[in-house]
Amino acid sequence: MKVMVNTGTSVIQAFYEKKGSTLKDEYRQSAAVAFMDLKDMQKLSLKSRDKIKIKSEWGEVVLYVDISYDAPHEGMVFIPRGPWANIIISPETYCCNVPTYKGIPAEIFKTDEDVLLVSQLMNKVYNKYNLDDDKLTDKPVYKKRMI
Amino acid sequence: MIEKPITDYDEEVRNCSCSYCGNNCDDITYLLKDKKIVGVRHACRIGASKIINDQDQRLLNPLVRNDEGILEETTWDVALDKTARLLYESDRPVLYGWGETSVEAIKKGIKIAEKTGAVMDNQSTICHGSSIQAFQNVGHPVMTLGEVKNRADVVVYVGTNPMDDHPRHLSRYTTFPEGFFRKNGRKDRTVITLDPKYTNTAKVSDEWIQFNMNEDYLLFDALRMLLKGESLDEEEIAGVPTSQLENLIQIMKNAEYGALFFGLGVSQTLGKQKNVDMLIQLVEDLNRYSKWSMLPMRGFFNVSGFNIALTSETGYPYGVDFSRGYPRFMVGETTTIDLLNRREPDFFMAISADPGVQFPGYTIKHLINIPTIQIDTHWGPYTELADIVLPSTRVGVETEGTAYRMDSIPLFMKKVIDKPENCHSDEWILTQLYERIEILKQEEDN
Amino acid sequence: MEYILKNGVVFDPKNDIDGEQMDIFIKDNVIVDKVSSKAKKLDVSGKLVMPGGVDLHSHIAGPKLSIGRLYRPEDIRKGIKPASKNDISGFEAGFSLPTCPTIGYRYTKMGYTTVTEAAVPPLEAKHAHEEINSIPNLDIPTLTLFGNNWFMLKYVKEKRFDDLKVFISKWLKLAKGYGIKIVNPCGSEAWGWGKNVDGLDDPEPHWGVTGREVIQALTEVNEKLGLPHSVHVHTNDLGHPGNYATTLETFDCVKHIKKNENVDRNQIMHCTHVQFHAYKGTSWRDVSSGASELIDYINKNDHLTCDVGQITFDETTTMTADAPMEYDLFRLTGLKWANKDIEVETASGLIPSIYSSHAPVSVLQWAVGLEFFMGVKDPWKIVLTTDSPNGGPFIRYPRIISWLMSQEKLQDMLDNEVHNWATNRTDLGTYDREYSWNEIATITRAGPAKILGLTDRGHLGVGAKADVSVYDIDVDKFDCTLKSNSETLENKLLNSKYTIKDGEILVKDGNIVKLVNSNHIWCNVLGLENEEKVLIDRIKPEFNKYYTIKYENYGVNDHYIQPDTRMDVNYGGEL
Amino acid sequence: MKVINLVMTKKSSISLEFDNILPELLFDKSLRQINETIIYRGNKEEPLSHYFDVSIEGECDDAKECAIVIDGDLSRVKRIGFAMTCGKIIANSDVDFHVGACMSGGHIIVNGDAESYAGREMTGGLLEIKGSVKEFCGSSYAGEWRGMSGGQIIVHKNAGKQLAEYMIGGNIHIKGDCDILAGVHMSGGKIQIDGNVNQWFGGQMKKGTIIINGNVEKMLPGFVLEESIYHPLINGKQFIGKYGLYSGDKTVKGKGRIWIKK
Repeated sequence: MKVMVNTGTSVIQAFYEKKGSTLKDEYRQSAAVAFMDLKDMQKLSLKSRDKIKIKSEWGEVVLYVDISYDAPHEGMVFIPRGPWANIIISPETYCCNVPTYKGIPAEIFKTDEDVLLVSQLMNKVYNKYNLDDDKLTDKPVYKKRMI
Repeated sequence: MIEKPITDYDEEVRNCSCSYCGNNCDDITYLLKDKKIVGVRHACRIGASKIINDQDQRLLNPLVRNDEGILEETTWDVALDKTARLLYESDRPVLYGWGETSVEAIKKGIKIAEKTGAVMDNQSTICHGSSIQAFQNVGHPVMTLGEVKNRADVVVYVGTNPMDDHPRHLSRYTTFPEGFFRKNGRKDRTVITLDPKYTNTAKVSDEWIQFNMNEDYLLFDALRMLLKGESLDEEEIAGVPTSQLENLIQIMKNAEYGALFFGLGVSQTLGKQKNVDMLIQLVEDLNRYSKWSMLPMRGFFNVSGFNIALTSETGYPYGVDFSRGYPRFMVGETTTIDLLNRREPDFFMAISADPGVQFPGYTIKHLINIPTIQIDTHWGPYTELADIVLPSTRVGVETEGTAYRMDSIPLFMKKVIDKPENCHSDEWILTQLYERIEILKQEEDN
Repeated sequence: MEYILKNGVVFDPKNDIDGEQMDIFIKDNVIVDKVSSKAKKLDVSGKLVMPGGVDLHSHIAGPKLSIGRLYRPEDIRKGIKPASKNDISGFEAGFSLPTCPTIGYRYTKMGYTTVTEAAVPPLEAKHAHEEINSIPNLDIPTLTLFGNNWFMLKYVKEKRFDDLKVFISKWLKLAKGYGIKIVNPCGSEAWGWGKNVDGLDDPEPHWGVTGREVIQALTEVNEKLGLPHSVHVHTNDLGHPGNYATTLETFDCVKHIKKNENVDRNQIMHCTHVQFHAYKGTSWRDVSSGASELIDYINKNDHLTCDVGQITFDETTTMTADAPMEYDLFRLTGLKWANKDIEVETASGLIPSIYSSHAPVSVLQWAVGLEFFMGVKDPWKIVLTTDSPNGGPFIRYPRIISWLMSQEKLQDMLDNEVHNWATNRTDLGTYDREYSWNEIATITRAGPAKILGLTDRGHLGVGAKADVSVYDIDVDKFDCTLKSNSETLENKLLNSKYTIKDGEILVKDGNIVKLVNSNHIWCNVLGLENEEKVLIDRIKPEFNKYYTIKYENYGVNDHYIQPDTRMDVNYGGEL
Repeated sequence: MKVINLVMTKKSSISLEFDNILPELLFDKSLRQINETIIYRGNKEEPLSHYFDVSIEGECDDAKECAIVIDGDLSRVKRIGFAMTCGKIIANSDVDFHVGACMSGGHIIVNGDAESYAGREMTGGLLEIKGSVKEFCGSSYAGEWRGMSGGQIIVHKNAGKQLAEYMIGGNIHIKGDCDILAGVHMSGGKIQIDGNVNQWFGGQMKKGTIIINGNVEKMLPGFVLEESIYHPLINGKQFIGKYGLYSGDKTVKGKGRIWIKK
């Protein structure tokens, strides 16, 4: 299904972001979510907390779905800002320094794939250090200093 | 998430400033037990979560990536020396963030940027930068929030949802409280929300005006037409019936004191700075009939402070490029996202900001190829991309410092509890870096 | 450290030294009558030596400046200059809205050592003091805005003058302010509703209080407290044709008030930028100068002083707490308008302003300013300012001096450069006065220091603060009256040979050689502490209801004012 | 006639800044001096020769007779012809920000596309771009309300957003399409667009002329159709076909004129 994506702050996502628990499942549950108009969900036979893959010109990511509190807004999907939303938003600033966080055309598919935790997502999408996915969890991975 | 009142505490610290959003509520009480914060009074949910904080992901020691790509604990000397050298040797460094640190730290950062020919930029670049451009083009009619509390009989929110993003904005400043000239608080005011979505703010407003996304410019233009007594041929503008707009402009025109707040819904949609531009001119025009002022809903507790400090020191509000030693500011050219999109920077340091949370994926991809430094309190998405991590302290909780509220009122934030032993304030870290860079420069000069 | 300034030609009006060739001795931070043999000699033979410059009205720190810089990047761009090679002073940026460091550099290079920030709202005083910490090399008193403060309005309305006195005493401590500033009394409060007041006796719509009542009450309080500076008044109706009558009434409305016996100054009221308040007529079409009447009043009365607010022909920025006037200007010019209303205290407005020598109104304003310079006979009553940046940026002071010292230059401007309104609608053409160096030293040093009540500066007597400026001008040889010399004169005054502050050389041969932290000068009234405490306990609930920050977070913390000079004032009680 | 040929030998991902590469600064310089001319790269200054091979043909006594021809991938070369006063620059590639910005005379030809800010605050001369331009072509810099005031910009393909913002004089001719907000805040000068124009053009226009030969979506409400004219004579030039003349923008009591071909 073709949709228009808006991103922005949501109170729950901000709660966990500010709390500083971004690696944990609670943050994933709050930020890796596409909030949809109920009518749109019905079109794809989606229930709350089902998973979708959302694809835009800039990338694709797997998210949970949930019913939007701010409906009605058929054809529009809201994703709280965060590492998941970032993947599909447009970097284009049109020489105005602000990337395009709102109004990004995208397509939605129902999926069974997993919604990744932050550490896994960052490793998979950006793969800066080529780490082993299995070792990445909801806890910081680092080496203690030998004393 | 309803929590029981905290009773088990042994100390109260009153009148603390919150370190979450641009509201900077300064009436917060911290409840301490054994010198640790166990509870918070008066703060909103998000503010409380930031103050009480989860310590599981707290950065406690400096970290440097080892050859296997794993972050490894190290000494401050090693981490600082490495950072200083990387920064000193880079050709196009970017220092980004600053929204959640003190003005004192920001001023140190400006010194470093000047010394190293870096680009100094903050979250304005992804939030209200476009609003600032509009202010620069057509004007800046603003007020402090107390003006709204005491005088406003009409409050308009456009493209912003403070009930979620700035939770106490309505209750503490604009809508619900008693004001000097508005003794009955909420009853004395008309609140109108313009938003494509039926937000929580729309839900507590007297009127919600739903308009089409990406047609902000047209909507405000039509409002200005109506204000000037021109008629509109169309029955509907930007998805809003013309009669509803006529009604709105009557309310605005007849206000005794009107306040307009706008958010990223205006400054990030199609037309960006020109949407705000139009909104400013609407407010300017309204002052012919009544008294109106406006304010952007600034996000972090000190984004505004960064803009002020940077203008004091360099003349420009954000995106300042020191590559030639003196400041240059060119929207779209010397601003972070554009530089990263163009793959120009060869050094990137984020200070109290998480680009992993904030930047588009395409933009982040350049951070894979260059040295990345993090100065922050918590492990976050950006830590997964950071080569060096310098653990810092929380302003307003563990460190004192100045911040500016969204309406530019300065507040001095207290230090209430001790920092983790091996963490240091942003100001300390940046001072150390500055000194090390000075030494490198002297070595080169000799 | 000890210095001897050898053989300079010294102008020190306070000590009646009028161009005498002599040595000046400096030990540490003061002027002394002799120094040891170790003293360093600076040969300034024949050069112009004056006390360090004192500016009593300029806008250099605080929210107005921040807004100005934020919304005028085109002005910042105009003043960009890369850092000096010596690595001491950094880059410069901004023309009418220089950055904080730039303000320090430019004033110091002009030989100024004390500059007053003329309008600070207490709510944002931290901001002003924080900015002062980024301005190097100056001593900076800040004037605190009271003319539209609600507590003040309430006390005036209810005639509770004792409470007002205690309130002012306390609020100066909270804002770390030096004196009382009144801007368009009641008008800026009326602006809270988009209105203004018309003249001295038009009551503010809600409070029912008039400008006259406010000015009188605050002047009484100022004299009771015995503050070193008098009230500093920006009168109602700024920039409106016909306003000279309001100004005249304002001059006269405090005449009966008795000056405190312990103060050094002569005046009980300082009226600032009088040029903007001296117009006759009913509109900008029939406007003409009203300076003569005001000059006449100033010449005949001793209870007031004024500064000029001279127009220079530049594209500058106007900024004032007189916000309704700025909206009027916006309606007039259509240029981008900034406004900031500050809860409970004041408002402020800004707008870019283009003063052109071809535009009749600009030229009239320019000429009115010069009329004051020419017409006020006693140079101790008038001070050189541009109300920087309102009439023009402060770097134009030397240019103004070049006009004042050369009738040839001025006549040439009148004949060839400026619009004929200068001659047709003002009396400027009737004067032939030329300022001497002694008079220049008075209107830029001795006078403003005395008016501010800063007795330790503005002169070079023994015990004075060692603030000295030396210019590369051979007083006996250089003819300032020649038109052909005016450009050279301006350049030499812009770039001092030496600027010495507190006995330290900050500028040498036009280059900044040392940077020091600026000093915050503020006034601390002693003797009302108990009354202040009682007052605060009483008003705190009201405060916390109508402000949006807590009283506890309101005042300027001590660490914002390092280093500072606290001027203790002993409250003498009711006489 | 003197021709200075610059051929790029090494590309830099960090933009090079070409402020000093102007006919008036180089026409009387020797080959060695030109090789040593400073260009800026990030926070470093480097001689031109690090990135370009320089050769000179011919002689001249006057900068007007001097042309600079630049070859190679110039998509990361900023400020070509910035503040140029005379002579000629030919860039045989796409170019980066600020080409011809603040120029007051001379002639620049770009054989490719230009990044944003092309011809910003231009006061004279001719800037010809054979490809497309991005945002803010011919407009003003931040905060300035006096944008392009003279000279001519010709773009053979398309223009991005906010073309000619705050334009007060001069001529712009876009042969292709144009994105949103063309001529916004315009108060003088003339824009001709041969292709299609996206919405909100002429917003808050006070004066000046916009001629549109392609299609437009719809106009802002502040414009009124004054009349329709066949083959109108606009600013001394005859246009063929039926044109509607609109005036506005009424939101600012503007007297701008927009001609749209029917």
